[in-house]
Amino acid sequence: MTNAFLYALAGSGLFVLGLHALVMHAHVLRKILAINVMGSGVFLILVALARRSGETTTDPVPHAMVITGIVVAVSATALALALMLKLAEKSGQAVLPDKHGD
Amino acid sequence: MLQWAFDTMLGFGLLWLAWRALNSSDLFKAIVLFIAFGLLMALAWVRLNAPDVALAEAAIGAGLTGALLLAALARLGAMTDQNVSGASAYPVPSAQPPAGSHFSRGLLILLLSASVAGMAYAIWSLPSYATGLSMDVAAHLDDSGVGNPVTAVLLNFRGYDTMLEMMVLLLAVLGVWSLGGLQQQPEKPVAAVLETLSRFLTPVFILAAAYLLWVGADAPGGAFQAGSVLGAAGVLLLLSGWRPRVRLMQWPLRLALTAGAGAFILLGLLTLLLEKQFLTYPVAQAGRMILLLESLATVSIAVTLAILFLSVSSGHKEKSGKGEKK
Amino acid sequence: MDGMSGNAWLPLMVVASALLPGLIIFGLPEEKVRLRTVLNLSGAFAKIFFTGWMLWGVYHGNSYEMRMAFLPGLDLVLRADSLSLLFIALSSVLWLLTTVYAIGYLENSPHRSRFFGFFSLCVTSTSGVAMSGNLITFLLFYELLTLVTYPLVVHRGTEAARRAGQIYLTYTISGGALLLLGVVWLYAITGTLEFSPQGILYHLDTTYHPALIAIFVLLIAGLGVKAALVPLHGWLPEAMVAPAPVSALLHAVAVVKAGAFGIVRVVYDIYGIDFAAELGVTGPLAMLAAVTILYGSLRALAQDNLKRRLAFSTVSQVSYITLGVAIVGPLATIGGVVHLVHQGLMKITLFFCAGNLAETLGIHKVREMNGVGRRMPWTMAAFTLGAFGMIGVPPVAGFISKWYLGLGALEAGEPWVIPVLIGSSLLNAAYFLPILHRAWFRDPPDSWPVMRDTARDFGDKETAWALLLPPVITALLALFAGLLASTWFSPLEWVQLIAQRAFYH
Amino acid sequence: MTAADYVTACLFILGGIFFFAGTAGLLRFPDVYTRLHALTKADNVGLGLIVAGLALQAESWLAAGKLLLIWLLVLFAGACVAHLVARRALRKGTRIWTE
Repeated sequence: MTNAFLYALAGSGLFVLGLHALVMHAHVLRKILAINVMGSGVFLILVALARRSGETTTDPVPHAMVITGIVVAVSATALALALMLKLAEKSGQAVLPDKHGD
Repeated sequence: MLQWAFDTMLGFGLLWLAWRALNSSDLFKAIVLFIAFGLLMALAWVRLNAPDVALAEAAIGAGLTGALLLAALARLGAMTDQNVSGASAYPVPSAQPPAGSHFSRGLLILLLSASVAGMAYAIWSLPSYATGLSMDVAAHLDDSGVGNPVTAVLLNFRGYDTMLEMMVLLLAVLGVWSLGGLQQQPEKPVAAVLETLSRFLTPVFILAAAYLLWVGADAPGGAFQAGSVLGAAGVLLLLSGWRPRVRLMQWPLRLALTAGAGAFILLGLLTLLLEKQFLTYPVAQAGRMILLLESLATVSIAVTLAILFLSVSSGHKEKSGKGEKK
Repeated sequence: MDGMSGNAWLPLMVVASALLPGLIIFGLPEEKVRLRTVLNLSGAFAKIFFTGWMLWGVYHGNSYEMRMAFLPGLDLVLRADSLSLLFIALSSVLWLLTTVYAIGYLENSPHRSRFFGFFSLCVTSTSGVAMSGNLITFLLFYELLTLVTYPLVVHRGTEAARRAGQIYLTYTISGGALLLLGVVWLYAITGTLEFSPQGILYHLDTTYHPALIAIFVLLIAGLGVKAALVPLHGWLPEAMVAPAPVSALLHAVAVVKAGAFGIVRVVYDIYGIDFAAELGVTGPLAMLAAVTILYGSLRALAQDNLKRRLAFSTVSQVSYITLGVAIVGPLATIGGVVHLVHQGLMKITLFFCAGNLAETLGIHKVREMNGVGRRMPWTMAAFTLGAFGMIGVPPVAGFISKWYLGLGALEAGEPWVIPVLIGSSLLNAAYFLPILHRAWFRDPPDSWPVMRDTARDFGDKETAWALLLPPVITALLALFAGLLASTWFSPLEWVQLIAQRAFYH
Repeated sequence: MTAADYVTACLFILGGIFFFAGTAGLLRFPDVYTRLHALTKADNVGLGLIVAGLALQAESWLAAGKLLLIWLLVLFAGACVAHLVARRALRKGTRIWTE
C-alpha cells in the first residue's frame, strides 16, 4: 500500500473524531463543525482510495463526487447555521436539550 | 522516505487540528482552528494528486465555510446576550461533555475505537491496485467534449448527478430563506483599506474564476471551482459593505440562482428529444454544451454561496425592521 | 433510459401521476382550495386509470418495465409484475379515498398545501416501492418514504407530534441504515440486486451461507421497523398523534405496507422461498411474526385511547403478512399476500371511523363511546364491518386471510400456527367486541365531549359527506373482497396468480 | 544539479528560515502588533524567496509571471489584512506592549 493508505487512515480517524464530538457536545455550532470534520474524513477516504489506480491515472469519479460533495457540504452548513440561529432566537441559546422529556 | 515523513506529519496535523477544533473551550478559537484544518485539507488533496479537489477545498473549505461560521458566531453572540467584544467571548459552559456516566462514555469510546479499527481493516484488506472506473472514463474521454477527466465525469458521464447537486444548492437557499427570508440592508461604510482591497481583488477574483472555468475543460478547474472563487468574491464584497440593489434582489437574483439547475433540465429535455437519452450530448456538440452548462452553473453556484452568506450573516426580517428605523 | 418503448412509459406515469400534482401543490397559496382539490383528485384518478391499464395488460401477459442506468451494472428499474400491481392497485384506490377524506378532515385548517404536497410525495414513493424491479430502486423509494412521511407525522406541530416525529425518525432512519448495510453487503456478494422469481442466491456456494443469513437478519431488521415487527414496533403507537388521514396512510396505504411488502420481496424475489427455507431463516421469521401477532393483540387490549388500540392492532395484523410469507407453501403465501390488501381495507376503515368520531363528537377514548352508534349509525356500521373483518368473522375479508393462513400452515406441516391464529382471533374479539357493545347497546351520555375539543359542530347531521363516504366505501370493499373472493376480479384471485408464479414456475 | 538548482536550493533555505522565524515570532511575541510584524515578515520576504526559487525552475516566462503575480497578491492582501487586524485591535483598546 502506498502513502495514500496513510490518508485513508487519517480519514477514518477524522470521521470518528467528528462522530465523537457530534455525540458528546451539546452546542449546535460544535455539532456543525463535527459534521464537517466527518465529511472531510469521508472525502479523504474516497480520494485516497481513488489513488490506487496508479501514479498518473487516478480515478476521476471519486474526485468529481468529492468536489460536488464539498460544495453541497458548504450549503448544508449554511442551512444548519441558519437553523441554529433560529433556534437561538427562539430559545435564547444554541444548545440542544439533553433529554427529550420522556 | 521524505514523502512518508511529510505525509505522516500532514495526517497527524489534520487529526490534531480536528481534535483541537472540536474540543477547544472557546468557539471562536474552534472556528479558527477549523479554517486552518481546511487549509491543511487542501494540501492533502494536492498530495493525493487531486488538484481539482484542492482548488475547490481552498476556496470553500478554508474560505467560505470559515466566513459563514464566523458570521453565524457573531450573530449568535449578539443574540444570546454574550459579550462580543473579545475573542474569548464565547466560552462554552458545556465544552466539556455533558454529564454521562463513566460507563456510557467508556462504551462510546469502545464503539468508536472499534469502528476505527473496522474501517482501517476494511481499507487495508482492499486490493492495493484497482483501476476503479478510470479505464472506463479514459476510454470515453474522446467523446466527452473535454480533456479533463474530472470535468468529463461531472458534466457529461454523470451529468444528472451534477444536475441534482445544483438542485440541492437551490434547496439550501430555499431552506435558509424559509427560516426568515432575506432582508435588504443598506450599504454601510467600512474601512477605506478594506474597500480598496475589495475593489482591487474583485476583478482579480472574476478573472481567476473565468480562467478556472475556461481551463476546466482540459486542466484542473471547472464550474465548481470557478463558482466557489466567484462566490468568495461576492462574500468579500458583502463584507466590505456592498449590497446589491433592491431591483437586483427580485427576479434577476432568482434567475441567477436557478440558471444552473434550469440549464441542466432544459438541456436534458432537449437531448431527450434529439438523442432519446437524458443529458447525453451529441458528440460533435458536447464541448459547447458543457461550456454552456458550466458557465450557467458557475453563476448559480457563485450567487448561491454569496446569498447563503448574506442570509446567514444579516438575519431575519423582524430584526432588520428595527435596524432600519434607527 | 434504454428500451423506452410504449410499455415503459406506464410505470413512469403511475409515479408521475402522484408526483406532479404534489410538486405543483407545494407552490400553491393556502387559499386556492378548489385548484388544490382538482389537482389532488385528478392525480388520484389518473393513477387509478394507469393502474387499471397495467392490470389489464399484466393479466393478459404483457410486461411493463422502465430501466434507467444508475451505476455501472446497476439500473433503476420500475417494473409492473403481478405482485407490484396488487400493492399499486391497493394504494391507488385507497389514495383516492384518503384524499377525499383528508379534504374533508382538514377543511379550514392551516398548512394544507404543505400537507397535500407531502401526501402526494408519500404516495409517489409508495408507487416507487411497489414497482421497484430491484433492491436498489426499492431502497431509494423506501428511504424517500421515510423522509416525506415525517412532515405528515409532525403536521400538527404540537409537542406530542414533534416527539412522535422524532421517535419515528429515530426508528426508521436506523432501520434504513441496517437495510442499506444489508443491501451493500448482498451486492458485494452477488453483483446483482434484480428481483427474480426464484431469487438470485440459489446458485451460490455453501460457504456464503453464514453471510447470507447475516444479511437476511439485517434486511429483515431494516424492513421490520416499518413493518412494525416486535421489538421494532415502538414508533407506530406513538405516531397515532398525527391527523387521521395520516394514520390511514401510515397503517394501511404506505408505510407499514412498504415494510411488509419489502419482506415479501426479500423472501420471494431475493432469497427465493425454497432457498430461504433451505437456509433455515423462514422458521425464526415465522416465530417472530407469531410473537408479534400475539404481543400486539395483548397490548391492544389494555389501551383506552381508541387510535392507540387500533395502532397496536396494526402491529398484530400486519404480521399476518409476514407469517404467511414465512410459512413455506402456496396456500400460506396466498393467505399472507392477500392480507396485504385485506388488512389495508379493514384498517383504513377503522382509522377513518376513529377520525370521524374525534372530528365530529370529540371522542378519543373507548370509554367515551357509549351509545355512539345511535348518533353516528353509518360510521359505526362501517366500523363494525372493519372490526368483524379483523376478528375474522365470515364473510368479511379478514376471514379469507386467516382461512388460507391456517390451511397453509397445515399443508406446510406447521400446526403450531393454528393455536396462534385462534388465540389472536380471540384477542381481536376481546378488544373489538367491547367497543361494539358500548357503541350499539349502551345509552348515550347527555352530551358529547365536543366542547372541550376543537371538533366541528355538524348539528344533527352525522358528519360531513367527505368524511362519511370513504369509510363506508372501504368497509363495503372489505366486505365484498370476502364475499366475492372467488370471482375473477377479487384480490384473492389475483394473489392466486402470484402464488402460482412463485411456486409453480 | 545545475547552477540554477543550487541557487533555488539556497533561496528555499533562506525562505524557510524566514518562515521559521516568522512562526517562532508568532508563537512567542507578547502582543498582537508584534505578532503581526512576525507574520508579515514570513509572508512577504519568506514567500518572496520561495517564489524566486520556484521562478528559476519555471518552464516558461508565463509560469514565472504567474508565480510573481501570486506573490504580489499575497503582499497586497497581507498588508491590507494586517492593517485591518491592527486597526481593530487599536479600536478595541488592546494595549501596546511596552516593556
